Amino acid sequence: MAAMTYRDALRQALDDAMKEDQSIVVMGEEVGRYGGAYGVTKDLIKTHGPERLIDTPISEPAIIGAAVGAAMTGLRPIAELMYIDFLGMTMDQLANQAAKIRYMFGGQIGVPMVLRTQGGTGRSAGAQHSQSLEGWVMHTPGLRLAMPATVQDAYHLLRQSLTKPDPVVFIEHKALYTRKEEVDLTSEPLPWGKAAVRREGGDLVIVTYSRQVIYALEAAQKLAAKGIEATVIDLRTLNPLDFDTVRQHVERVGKAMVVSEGVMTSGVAAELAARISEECFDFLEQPVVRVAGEDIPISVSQELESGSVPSTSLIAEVAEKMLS
Amino acid sequence: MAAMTYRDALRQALDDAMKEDQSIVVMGEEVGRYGGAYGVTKDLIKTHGPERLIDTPISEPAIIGAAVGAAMTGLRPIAELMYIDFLGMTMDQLANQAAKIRYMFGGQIGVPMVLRTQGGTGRSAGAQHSQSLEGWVMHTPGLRLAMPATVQDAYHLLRQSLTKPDPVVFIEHKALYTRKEEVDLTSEPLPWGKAAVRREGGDLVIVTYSRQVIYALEAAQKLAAKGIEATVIDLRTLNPLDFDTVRQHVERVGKAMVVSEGVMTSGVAAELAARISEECFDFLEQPVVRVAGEDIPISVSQELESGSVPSTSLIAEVAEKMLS
Amino acid sequence: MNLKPNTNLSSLYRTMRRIRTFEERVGELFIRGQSAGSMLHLSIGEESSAAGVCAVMKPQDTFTTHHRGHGIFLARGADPKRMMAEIGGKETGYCHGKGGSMHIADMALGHLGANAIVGGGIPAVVGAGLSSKRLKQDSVSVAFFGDGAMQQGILYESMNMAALWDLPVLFVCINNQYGMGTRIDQATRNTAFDQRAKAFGLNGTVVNGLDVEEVQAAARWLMDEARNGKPGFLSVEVYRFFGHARMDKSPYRDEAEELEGRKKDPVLFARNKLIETGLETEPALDETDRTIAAEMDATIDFTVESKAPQLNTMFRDVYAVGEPEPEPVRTRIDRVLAREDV
Amino acid sequence: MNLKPNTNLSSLYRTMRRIRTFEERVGELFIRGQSAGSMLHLSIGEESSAAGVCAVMKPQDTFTTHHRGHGIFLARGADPKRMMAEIGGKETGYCHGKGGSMHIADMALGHLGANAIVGGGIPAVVGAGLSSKRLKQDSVSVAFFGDGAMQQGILYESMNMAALWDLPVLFVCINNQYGMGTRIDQATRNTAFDQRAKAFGLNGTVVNGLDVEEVQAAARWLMDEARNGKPGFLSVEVYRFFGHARMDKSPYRDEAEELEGRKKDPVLFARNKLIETGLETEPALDETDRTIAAEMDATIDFTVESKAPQLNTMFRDVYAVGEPEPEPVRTRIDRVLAREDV
Ligand SMILES: Cc1ncc(C[n+]2csc(CCOP(=O)(O)OP(=O)(O)O)c2C)c(N)n1
Ligand SMILES: Cc1ncc(C[n+]2csc(CCOP(=O)(O)OP(=O)(O)O)c2C)c(N)n1
Ligand SMILES: [Mg+2]
Ligand SMILES: [Mg+2]
Repeated sequence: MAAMTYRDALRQALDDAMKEDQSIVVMGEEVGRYGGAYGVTKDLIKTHGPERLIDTPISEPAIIGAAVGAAMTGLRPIAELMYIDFLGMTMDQLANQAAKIRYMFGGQIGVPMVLRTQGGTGRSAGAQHSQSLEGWVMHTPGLRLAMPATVQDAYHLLRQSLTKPDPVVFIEHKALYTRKEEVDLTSEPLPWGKAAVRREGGDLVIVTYSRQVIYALEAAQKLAAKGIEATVIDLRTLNPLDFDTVRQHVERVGKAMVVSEGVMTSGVAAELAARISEECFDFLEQPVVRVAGEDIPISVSQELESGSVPSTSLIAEVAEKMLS
Repeated sequence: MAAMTYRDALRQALDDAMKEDQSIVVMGEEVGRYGGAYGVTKDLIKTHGPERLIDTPISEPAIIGAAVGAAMTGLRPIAELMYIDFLGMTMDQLANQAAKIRYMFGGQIGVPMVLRTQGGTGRSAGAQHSQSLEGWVMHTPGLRLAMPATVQDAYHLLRQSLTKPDPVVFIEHKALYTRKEEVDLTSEPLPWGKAAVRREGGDLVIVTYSRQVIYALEAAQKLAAKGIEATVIDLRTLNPLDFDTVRQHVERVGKAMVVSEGVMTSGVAAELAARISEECFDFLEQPVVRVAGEDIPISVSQELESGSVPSTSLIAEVAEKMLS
Repeated sequence: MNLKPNTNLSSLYRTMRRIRTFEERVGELFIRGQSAGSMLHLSIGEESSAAGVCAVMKPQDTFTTHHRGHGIFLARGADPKRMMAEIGGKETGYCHGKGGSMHIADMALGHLGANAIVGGGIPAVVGAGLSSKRLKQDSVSVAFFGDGAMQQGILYESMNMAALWDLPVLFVCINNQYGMGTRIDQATRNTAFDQRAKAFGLNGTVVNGLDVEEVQAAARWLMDEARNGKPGFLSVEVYRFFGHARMDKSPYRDEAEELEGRKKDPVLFARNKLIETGLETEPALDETDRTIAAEMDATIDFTVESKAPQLNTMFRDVYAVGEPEPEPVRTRIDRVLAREDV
Repeated sequence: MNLKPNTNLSSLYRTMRRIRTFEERVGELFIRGQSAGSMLHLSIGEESSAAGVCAVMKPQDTFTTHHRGHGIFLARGADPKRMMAEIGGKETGYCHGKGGSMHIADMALGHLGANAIVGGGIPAVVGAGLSSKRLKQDSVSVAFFGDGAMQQGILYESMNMAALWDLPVLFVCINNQYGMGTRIDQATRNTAFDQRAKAFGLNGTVVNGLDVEEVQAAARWLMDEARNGKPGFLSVEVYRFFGHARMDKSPYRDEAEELEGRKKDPVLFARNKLIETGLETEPALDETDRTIAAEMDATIDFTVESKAPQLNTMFRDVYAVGEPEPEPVRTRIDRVLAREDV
């Protein structure tokens, strides 16, 4: 066990995977010499060279498109989008090409690429650099979707993503990079596609992912001090989605909250709430509550920014209301 | 009252609106001389001239971006995307620019544009020309979203869209263009943002929009022959969403089905099911059932295509199961 | 640049004739109501671009095409039966009826896929070029697209990357003068497309598509250069003989123009050249044409006799075999409604 | 093209000095922890592009900028206090704290908005050009962007449309040699950017940004042409004096290069020229600088004293006033949980 940051765990995963699999290349803006806008690929160019850490021009559609072509011809590319907010330029290459190629071509070939990016609020980066757009991805058949909350998962989910036969969108959270945890990277990882029960309690089940797992755990601790015991489920991957674990706990407890930083309407929070509501209908004592991003853009003002997405205090406040 | 097709009603709406409001221009691929890939703008160039029916190069991102700039400087552009499947190239201009400009700039200015497009299955057009991507739009704050099912609404919702101060995504259904109905275009239209109860029955509420309204009504008729009476709600606009109407009927009836042609996971069907489940919790006798597109791409084979989205028979079959 | 032809015109003629006849049969399939939909884009009039470029490709080379890609794939050596069956949406087709005319692909022949998104297949060749360079595949990857795609930004992003990274990539614009109903001069101010390629640091040239040997010569030069790391761009000037797709009667252009345009017939030109130069006799060519006609007739029968794919195959191939699969809507609904059993 | 300067260098100097001093204060605001975040991109070293181009714009003209747009907006006549307050995310800012440094806009001055998406603001000028032409506004719309955006496809789509439709549009690339840590020759093979514009049918030229009068002269020519329907492209060659944003110490370039690059100082160059040509004296310029310094100092005080926006303002301006509004999450949850009252 050693203390490590989320950023370093990601970097370690890239480094280890690239050593084991020579077909892996990283391509994106500033991934090489600069070491990544958030430092995730720092110095990797020294070990693996500029042929494998490929600095690209600022051409997001072509970055993703080139990764698709590379993945079809023998490489295992990691295409980096500096911010998930740039997804809008690339959804054609991602959703019409990467996601559909295996299907359209009758199973002849797959697109084993990873799209690494980061999202979320926390840096006063404004409306075009703070979004949580995983909802668009989850709504696109053919794309796997991983969103690590913990340092351990940052490492293992990225390693696992790099073994998958289909395109994986891997979304980091910009506010987690400096988070430090004790980790043992040599331990047996949880299987891909399996949710983690981060905490168990009999009063309420909180289903979430990415940074909101941290908030939910903090909230659960606050709640525990008031005698409320929450189960916190970290989904880890949204596609595949481990609904069995969710079902099991919701059926046991009877009360569920879903938390997502993405805007509430028609996104991940909606899917999770719909799914629990339909599959655990007879076990629910009250409606599933959605705690999610407001249906508004993100402001640059720190006050408005943090006020517009779920937080430890909002989760705790809502949980108390649910149990009062 | 006169019989008219959906296509002609749209055309009439454009024609009437352009006569009344000289600031309206239509810009898109083949909208002028060709008259639109599906004939909606046929001959409008003869009345309104090539300065107002602007044939563009095949440059979707710039078409939407140019419409944004035009809308900010005095025109009221209608940007046409020939297929909603091309949305992926334009989501940056749509979601990062059009949708957020009023907000980011503190309310100084809006983007009164309409993005007209068409979606859905029905023409063996394959994976990249048959999608229902309204889920991405509904998940984007700042965008209004209208999806007419009837000929009357094709006319009135388009007219109303052309008076709105904010960007409206207006999605037609490719399989409805040739549909004919008796309409009276001079009649008072339903208010913008109001759902229409197309049929009332006490056994089940079906909440849907666009072509699935037609299917739901056909299914309801089949069901009526078996003694099952369904209410069919046509949402007409997904943003704003008239949940009050939905609530009222679901609370009365206690059983709800939502139908969407978009893929099931994390899309419009999820939102509607989540919303009904949370807001009508105490009135639901059974889970809200989602009938939606399979979580797969669309095949060109007609059998696989029609088999992968909701149909009259699937709606009826599920309704019977719900009531058995 | 050496434009001296150095190939077998007979074989180029044969390739072009096969394309033309195949496309005629596609039209027939549609008329017989056996095609999957009406989005069928015929490459009649453009045969020289497919034949000329594919003739200089090596077995290890790869390519992507646009929506009007039947000819290119045939020139590359496709089985016309499996192509036609795919166009009919049948299970015997290249993609088992999932792709159709606009999404044919075949890894065995390096066909990385046709595309229904104008410009959508272009950046993939940059990636294939990267693979080639890094994995030493000695292959060139060729993107075929129409003049309409000259106005898609992703083309320039792709060209820029190919030039920056010295990739073995060739961009081929089949300039048939039209994007649907829009004549190329209605889509852009400057149609000297080679200037654009050169501005991004690529080799670039424009060639008249009437003479397939000229196309081939230009393609050979560019392909050789590309294989050595200098990417290129080729624009082949042809004329789209018929409407954009099967339903389009081309009301936006007049008959005089069409008649004039159809004079630019690369198949006829090659035929006449073969006869004039004494390389072939008219009867021999007639015999060639008859053999091809028979071969292509058979593609229709094959398609008509093939079955539609089984309904449950629709859940296959979304993800790789053995990976978690999508759950069918009916299964989900049945479970949700069967709750009384819990 | 007439490059003979025909303007008031003193006023250009003043504009450039104001920009430089303002940007220095932005750095200070950040150090004092009063800026909204660290995504602050200073235009020090690039003042000539803003001053030179804006000097030939007319009141009715419009423009968009990239993320490094403070200088352009100042040159256009912005109120530095409201700018600084916006950079601080305060309610007194141009956008009431919703936009920040990368999303400043002001309709009164024709500023259609800064953009945090590289290339994102470019196509809007095509639309503004359309409005101008159709509504006879006699305005030119100018897109300002960095050399990084030269590799964004949307630029070429926009150029193509502007040329095709003869729009009053000017594209201005501020080539500061870097996109973050990537030197321009690491992003493209051919940096003679005017070739690209010409290939799409626009006027195009590259100008050395050291001398603001040269920039202005080139801009005047292009602007005049644009107003008459021939769109243009101008690349101004400058050097980014400091890091990409406030946190970037530029480890990817060495000090020698930086020192050399900073010699290309348009503010200093103009100052020397004013003195050498006898248009201004050194003491007079010192006085000018002091006045500007005082003006810019005040922007910091204004910002520090301004309030953060009220939390409930976050629900405003998603849609127009009077239109259906977004429902706050708490309201929704309260209603859902208050069901026993129903
Ligand atoms: C991104 C995109 N935009 C528009 C279309 C609709 N469309 C299909 S083919 C076509 C014309 C293409 O012209 P060109 O590239 O010259 O190819 P051609 O059909 O002439 O072979 C258009 C506009 C599309 N399929 N994809
Ligand atoms: C679409 C997009 N891609 C990447 C970024 C991240 N990014 C912000 S600024 C920048 C460099 C831009 O360089 P340039 O256009 O030359 O402008 P400069 O910063 O030099 O003024 C990058 C890569 C972004 N904001 N938007
Ligand atoms: Mg064409
Ligand atoms: Mg730069």
